[in-house]
Amino acid sequence: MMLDVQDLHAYYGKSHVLQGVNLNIQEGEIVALLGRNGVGRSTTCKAIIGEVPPQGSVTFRGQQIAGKKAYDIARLGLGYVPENRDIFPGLTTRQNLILGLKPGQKDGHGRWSLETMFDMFENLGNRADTEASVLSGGEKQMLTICRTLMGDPDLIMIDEPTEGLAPQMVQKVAAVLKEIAKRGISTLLVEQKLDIAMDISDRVYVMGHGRVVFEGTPAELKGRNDIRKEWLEV
Amino acid sequence: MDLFLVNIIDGLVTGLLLFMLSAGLTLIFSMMGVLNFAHASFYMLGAYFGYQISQYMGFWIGLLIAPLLVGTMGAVVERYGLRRVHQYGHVAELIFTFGLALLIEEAVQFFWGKSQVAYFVPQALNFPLFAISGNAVPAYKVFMIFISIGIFAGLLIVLTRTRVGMVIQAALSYPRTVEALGHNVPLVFMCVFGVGSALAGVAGVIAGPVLGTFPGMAFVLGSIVFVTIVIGGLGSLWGALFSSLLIGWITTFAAAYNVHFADLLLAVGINPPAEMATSPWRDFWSLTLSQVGPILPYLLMVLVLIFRPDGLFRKRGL
Amino acid sequence: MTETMQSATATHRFGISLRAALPWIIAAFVLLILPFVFDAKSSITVMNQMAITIIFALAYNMLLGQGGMLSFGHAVFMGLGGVAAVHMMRYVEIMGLPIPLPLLPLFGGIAGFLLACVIGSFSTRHAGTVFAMISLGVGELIAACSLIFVAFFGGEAGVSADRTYGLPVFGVEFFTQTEVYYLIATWLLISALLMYLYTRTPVGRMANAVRDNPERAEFLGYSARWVRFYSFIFSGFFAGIAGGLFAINYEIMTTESLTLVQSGRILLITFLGGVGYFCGPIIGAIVFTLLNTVLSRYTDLGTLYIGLLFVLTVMYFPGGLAGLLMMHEPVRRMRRLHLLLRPYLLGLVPFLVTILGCAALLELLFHTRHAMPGQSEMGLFGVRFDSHAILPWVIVTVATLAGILALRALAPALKDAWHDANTVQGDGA
Amino acid sequence: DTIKIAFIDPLSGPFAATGENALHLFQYAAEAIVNDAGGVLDGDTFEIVPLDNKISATESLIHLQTAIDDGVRFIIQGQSSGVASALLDAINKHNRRNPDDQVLFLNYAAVDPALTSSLCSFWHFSFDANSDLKMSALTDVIAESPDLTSAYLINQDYSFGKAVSATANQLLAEKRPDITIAGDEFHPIGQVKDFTPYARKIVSSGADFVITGNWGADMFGLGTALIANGFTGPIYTYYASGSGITAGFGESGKGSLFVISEGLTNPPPTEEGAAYIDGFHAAYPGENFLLVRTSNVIRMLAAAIDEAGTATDVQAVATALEGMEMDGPFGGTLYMRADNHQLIQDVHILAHTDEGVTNTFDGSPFGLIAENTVSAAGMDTPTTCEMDRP
Amino acid sequence: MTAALQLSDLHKSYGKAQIIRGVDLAIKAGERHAIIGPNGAGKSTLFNLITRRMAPSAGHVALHGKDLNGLAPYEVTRMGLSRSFQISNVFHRLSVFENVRCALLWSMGYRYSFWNLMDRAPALTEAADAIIAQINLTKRREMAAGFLSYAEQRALEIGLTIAGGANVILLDEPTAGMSNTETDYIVELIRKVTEGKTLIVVEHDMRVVFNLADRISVLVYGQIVATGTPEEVRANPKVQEAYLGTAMAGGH
Ligand SMILES: Nc1ncnc2c1ncn2[C@@H]1O[C@H](COP(=O)(O)OP(=O)(O)OP(=O)(O)O)[C@@H](O)[C@H]1O
Ligand SMILES: Nc1ncnc2c1ncn2[C@@H]1O[C@H](COP(=O)(O)OP(=O)(O)OP(=O)(O)O)[C@@H](O)[C@H]1O
Ligand SMILES: CC(C)C[C@H](N)C(=O)O
Ligand SMILES: [Mg+2]
Ligand SMILES: [Mg+2]
Repeated sequence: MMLDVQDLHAYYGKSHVLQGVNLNIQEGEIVALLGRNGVGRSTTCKAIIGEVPPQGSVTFRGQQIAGKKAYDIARLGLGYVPENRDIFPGLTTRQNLILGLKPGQKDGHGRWSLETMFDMFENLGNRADTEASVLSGGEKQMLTICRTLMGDPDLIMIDEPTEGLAPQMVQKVAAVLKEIAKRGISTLLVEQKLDIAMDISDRVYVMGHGRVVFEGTPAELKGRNDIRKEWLEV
Repeated sequence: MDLFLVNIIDGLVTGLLLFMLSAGLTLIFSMMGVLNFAHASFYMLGAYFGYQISQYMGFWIGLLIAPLLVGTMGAVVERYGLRRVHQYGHVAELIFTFGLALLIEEAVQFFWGKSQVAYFVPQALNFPLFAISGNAVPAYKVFMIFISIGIFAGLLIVLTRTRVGMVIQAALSYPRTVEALGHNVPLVFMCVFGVGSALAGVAGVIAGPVLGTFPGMAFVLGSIVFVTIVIGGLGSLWGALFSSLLIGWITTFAAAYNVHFADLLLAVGINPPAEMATSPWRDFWSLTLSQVGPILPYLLMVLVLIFRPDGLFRKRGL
Repeated sequence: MTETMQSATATHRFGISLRAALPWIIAAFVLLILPFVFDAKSSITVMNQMAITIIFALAYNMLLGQGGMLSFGHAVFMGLGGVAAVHMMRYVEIMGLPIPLPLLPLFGGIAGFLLACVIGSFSTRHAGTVFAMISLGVGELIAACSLIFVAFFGGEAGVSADRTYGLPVFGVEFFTQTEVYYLIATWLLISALLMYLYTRTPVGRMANAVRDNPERAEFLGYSARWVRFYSFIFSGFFAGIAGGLFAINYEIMTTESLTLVQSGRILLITFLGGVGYFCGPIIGAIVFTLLNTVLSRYTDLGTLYIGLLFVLTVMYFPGGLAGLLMMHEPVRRMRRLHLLLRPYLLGLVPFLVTILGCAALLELLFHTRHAMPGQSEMGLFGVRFDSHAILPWVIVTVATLAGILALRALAPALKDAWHDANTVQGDGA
Repeated sequence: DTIKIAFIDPLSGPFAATGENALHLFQYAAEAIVNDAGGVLDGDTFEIVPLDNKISATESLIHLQTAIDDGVRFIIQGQSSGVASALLDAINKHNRRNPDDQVLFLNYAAVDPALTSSLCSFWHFSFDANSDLKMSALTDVIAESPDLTSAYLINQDYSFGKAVSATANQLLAEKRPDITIAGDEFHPIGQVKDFTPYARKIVSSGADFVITGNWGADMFGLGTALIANGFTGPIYTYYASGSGITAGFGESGKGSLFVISEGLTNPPPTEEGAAYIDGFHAAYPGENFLLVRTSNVIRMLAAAIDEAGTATDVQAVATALEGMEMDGPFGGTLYMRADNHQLIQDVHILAHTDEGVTNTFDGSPFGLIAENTVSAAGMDTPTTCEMDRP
Repeated sequence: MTAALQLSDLHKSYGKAQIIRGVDLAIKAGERHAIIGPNGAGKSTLFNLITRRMAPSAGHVALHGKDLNGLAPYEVTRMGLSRSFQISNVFHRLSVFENVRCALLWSMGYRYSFWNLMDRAPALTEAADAIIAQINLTKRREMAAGFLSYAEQRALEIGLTIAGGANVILLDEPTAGMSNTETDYIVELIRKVTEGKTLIVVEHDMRVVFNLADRISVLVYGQIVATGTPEEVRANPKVQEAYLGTAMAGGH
């Protein structure tokens, strides 16, 4: 078991956003987290990585990580791609990628290197020394994903990776995600585009009202019209 | 001509002294975004610590230990004060350092009194190294030049050869995301603040004996260091060096030559008012260059900001 | 955030309601009777000072709080306004112009306004650090020029004039402090009301928007620069008014009223009160002036306490004193303030003991270090004793420790009470 | 009863050191001269109320108002002539508008001559020799040193500094027309961080002596820079002593540093004076006994109050002070001129040295010893003061 | 009749990098035009050039026949052009209501007025509330915009853009980050509020594009490679290759 989340709660001030989330991810698995806008999917990721103070139990490879500092969690091998892209302004594309490396980690020693990134997304290669804040929306999206991969995580949580990507690129990202899984990396995918999520994930969770309301394989979800009606559509 | 050369050297020393202060502030202000008004206070602490230690163990040990002490204090201030305040934004940080500057000044007065303390140039360096047509150049000045160059080189290496600069800059906009990438941002901030303060401490130990060690010494330099790093362009070490030297030379030469504005006015064909004593313009006629010397840096800064808001050296051009 | 709250309640009524006018009526009434309540001469002196500071702080907050412009040179406008008013006073006296004294602050305001127009024309092009540093540079420049141009600024001695130049207004000649008080109070009320109304106008609102996101404002049709410029010149105007009142009150303007120290002070005062609230600067000015008067009278460590106050405020109440009060607003609206009353009262005593105890420790320390030999007697809180004896130290230390322990013991209860007061029954999301 | 005397001077900020020293001197004077001797009138004691004006005129006026509201009738101030003239203006107005609680201004150090000429006031008394008187004494001495031929004047850019320069020019021209003025310069007050360029300029101008009215950090900075850069001639100053300056110069100032001031303390000419100094050092160990005039202020005020028989009717006290004459324990006779309220006393040119010094400064072995004395300096100079008397 | 928006030979380069390489495009008044193209093709840059967020290296943009060169963004906005941003660009510390009200001010004629009190302008409040209702944020009316969830901020972004009632509206990926049903709703909303107005939209979601647009331009590598009706564009092999990818071409 890579990640096991039990009865996770989180608050923003007084509003109780996560009200007992349970989910788990096995080694090499792609798990999608679905739900309507604003149900707390991003918050779930933030609570796991420690950006939002979590209450409840979060274990990563059997080790309790709830309450740990974000950088310690990251060093354990958990990667997180935030939804807002959070490109570091003032730094170039290359520097942004280098910051993905953990302290002490050298480029090229992990599963990924600058080279592989630039090969995979040639847009980034073309703009390697441009200040990253001027990149196009899609390029920024690629950059955030790559930046997290540079840290060589064993589990990666990606918040809406295909947002703002052109159809071609969406397919590319889907392929990359599969490739990631092949290399034994687990993925928690927060996705809005149902078709892609269903296509590439092994299992899906559906969230509603701060809880997980459905758990199963994509095929099972396809068969559950009630769930889709109630929790995925307006 | 000889006097010119001597003034060049004097200006260089003044500029480099300013650089030592602004190097630390460049580190803190431009990288962490903290408008640290207490920076000059750390400089003052450096001087006083240096003085106190030199009473027992001599100047050189003081030069070694005082900056360490000041650096530690800086780190502690960051850890238990600034870090808390950081989340409330720049104005809050500024107020915090303002308050801190007040506290440090009070503390200094509490321990060392309100008068100037007898902190002097070490005997080993207290001799004129050479003279240019009767104008002595003290060995201590040459020593100051070397220390400043050393600091500059050291900082340049740290900033270009390590990821520290990048981490800080990234953390300014998205601290959480940087942490999620595995960087211990609070620790880095603490260290940077500590190092910046320590640099101010070095400047204090070195400048204390020449510029005087008294409780008002921080206030005197308080705003000019900001001017320096702003002119140079925030975040640019080269910029800080350049503008320090520029200001050093401007102020030195302004004071060194007697230029009367009256001559200028006459030269452009303006006649002096008949009733000089009661004329509202009389101040222009008695104005000299050395009078306006100290405000030239401010004028320069305003002009630079109007025409090149990023400073003379482009942003982030280490 | 209160801005949103205020607008929320305000938007449902149109027209002047009694409720909206009530605070102003109360304020006017309070200003009217204050000199009768505190009728000592010295309190009137302090109140005059306070009122002037309030206007200045409110003007400053038009920039900082409303427009997000951090200025290190705002004293320049107040100073210049004051100098202009003094010169005007002299001209009026010499030339016998028919301008009654109560109108004089207007000239200060106009001077501040004109200077702001000039400086604002280039400084408001940018916000953030660039603006802050231009304000620092311009402030220092003008302050330095004020020393050089003696003909206008009067050099070290400053310029002075006589406010009792004649032209009695309804028989009042402004001989006494009380007469001046009512003049200042009137201007305070007018200026505060105008500045408050300004926050409710379209430009005032856009100032907030530009503070948050100048670029987006531009794409809504507003030039960020012009919006800033408006805030800047109005702020300059009211700072000038404050300067004019200052000139009337003290009948002198010196160059140090233009310096960085004064600019820094108003920044501290405004922040202490709370930049996010209209009433913040008012609270800040009142508290700071009082504190300054009291401390400078009773202790040598005034600056230390003030420094500590700022450091602690910024660390624990970044919203300033107004922010602290406003924290209770939701509770008040739910009519649950009574839940907090008991724990507050309980906590008050140990709190005061702790604060005073710490202060006493500092005073003792200071006294033992700085007292002359043989003069070990010191007075503290009205008690006289020997600072070199062990007993006072023991008493003070024990009291302080007791205070701290009591506070710690009470803290959980206080937290619970706060939580209780803030939770709405039967609330889901 | 206590008679409250407000002391309005800087007690914090860059000029705190001198302010605090002066405060202690006044506090000691009040104790030693008045309170320990049974007080004035029938046992009323003096209390010095310290009010920190941060050397700001405005701050001073604020304190003035509060002090008056608290029933203070005597104001002491001295640091900076700028502040003094502002205070004087305010006090004039106050006394005119409030005949019931008028106050007196006892000025112990602000020496801009305007204060006793064009600005002179019935309510103001100057206990220090004004800068003209001092300059006249100094130029008398210079007139007798034929080897001094070229002068450099450097002063702070404000009323007092300008007064020093103007009078020096005028008097040197009168008394020694052969002396050339190699430079006559003003620098911004309290702003120059490093005086090296000025020193270079002075050295290369070929001047063989310097006259400066600089004080505080400006004095120290200028002096050290001059000596470090090889200036060897005499430096005539108004304020190069105490507050760390004496210790700062130490050996290097010997033979080149001179101060124009009042009062002999090395040794004091009377037993009483010696005892007074010892008493001060016992009460305030480690502090400098400077500013002899502080004792004159208290002594003459006490005498005037006794003579007037009141401490509340300051008009009577002022009248008593006018023309008062007494012998001071530090030499010479003190005489308060009635026509301009300027105290006439002996003025000395004192040399910075460590030989034969008993009253040392800053914990160093150095102090000031009189080299020349001009007695009753300026006794019969004409005055332009036109005083409004109530 | 002059085109609502006319781009002629527009170029933009940063140093050596040429981003826009000669774009000519005319958009008729009342037309709904979509711009599609791969990531980094220069779509947002094109928007930035049109709205004068940055100046073109060469070429002209004309709005209703008036050349925009040399104008500032706010001047362009005042001419009745309004845009949204790809990455939400709202007033973070102001409430949702304040955000929308600010967007209404200029167009409702308030300008730099400091003699009007906003509390006393019922029309303003009502108009703002109507917009908020349209973008489904009534429940969040008093919340600071910075605290909204990602999709809510996107909705607010659209609200700000349409509030002013501009007659030329540029939307940069309006539905990014929204769920399918949200998207459908927003597309309907856009259709409704842009009735009779000129709309230019950049979008990667082909459902939106084909649903909304009268005409489509395909921007690849800074140049327009095809312009036409949805059917024409979909059938264009160049477009299929460069953008849609084989999978999409057959779909829908
Ligand atoms: N900082 C915050 N303060 C207060 N409330 C917040 C904050 N951040 C998010 N919320 C609220 O928490 C809820 C969940 O937010 P979250 O970002 O987790 O949603 P999401 O499921 O990721 O939605 P989306 O698809 O819009 O990204 C939202 O209703 C949002 O308004
Ligand atoms: N200042 C700049 N310097 C260099 N390159 C830049 C600059 N600004 C933008 N670019 C580059 O221009 C290209 C076009 O960017 P633009 O944002 O217009 O793309 P886009 O078509 O909107 O793509 P997306 O669909 O991903 O948002 C990108 O490759 C970007 O990196
Ligand atoms: C105390 C002195 C330094 C004051 C100075 N003599 C002045 O008149 O300004
Ligand atoms: Mg989300
Ligand atoms: Mg784009």
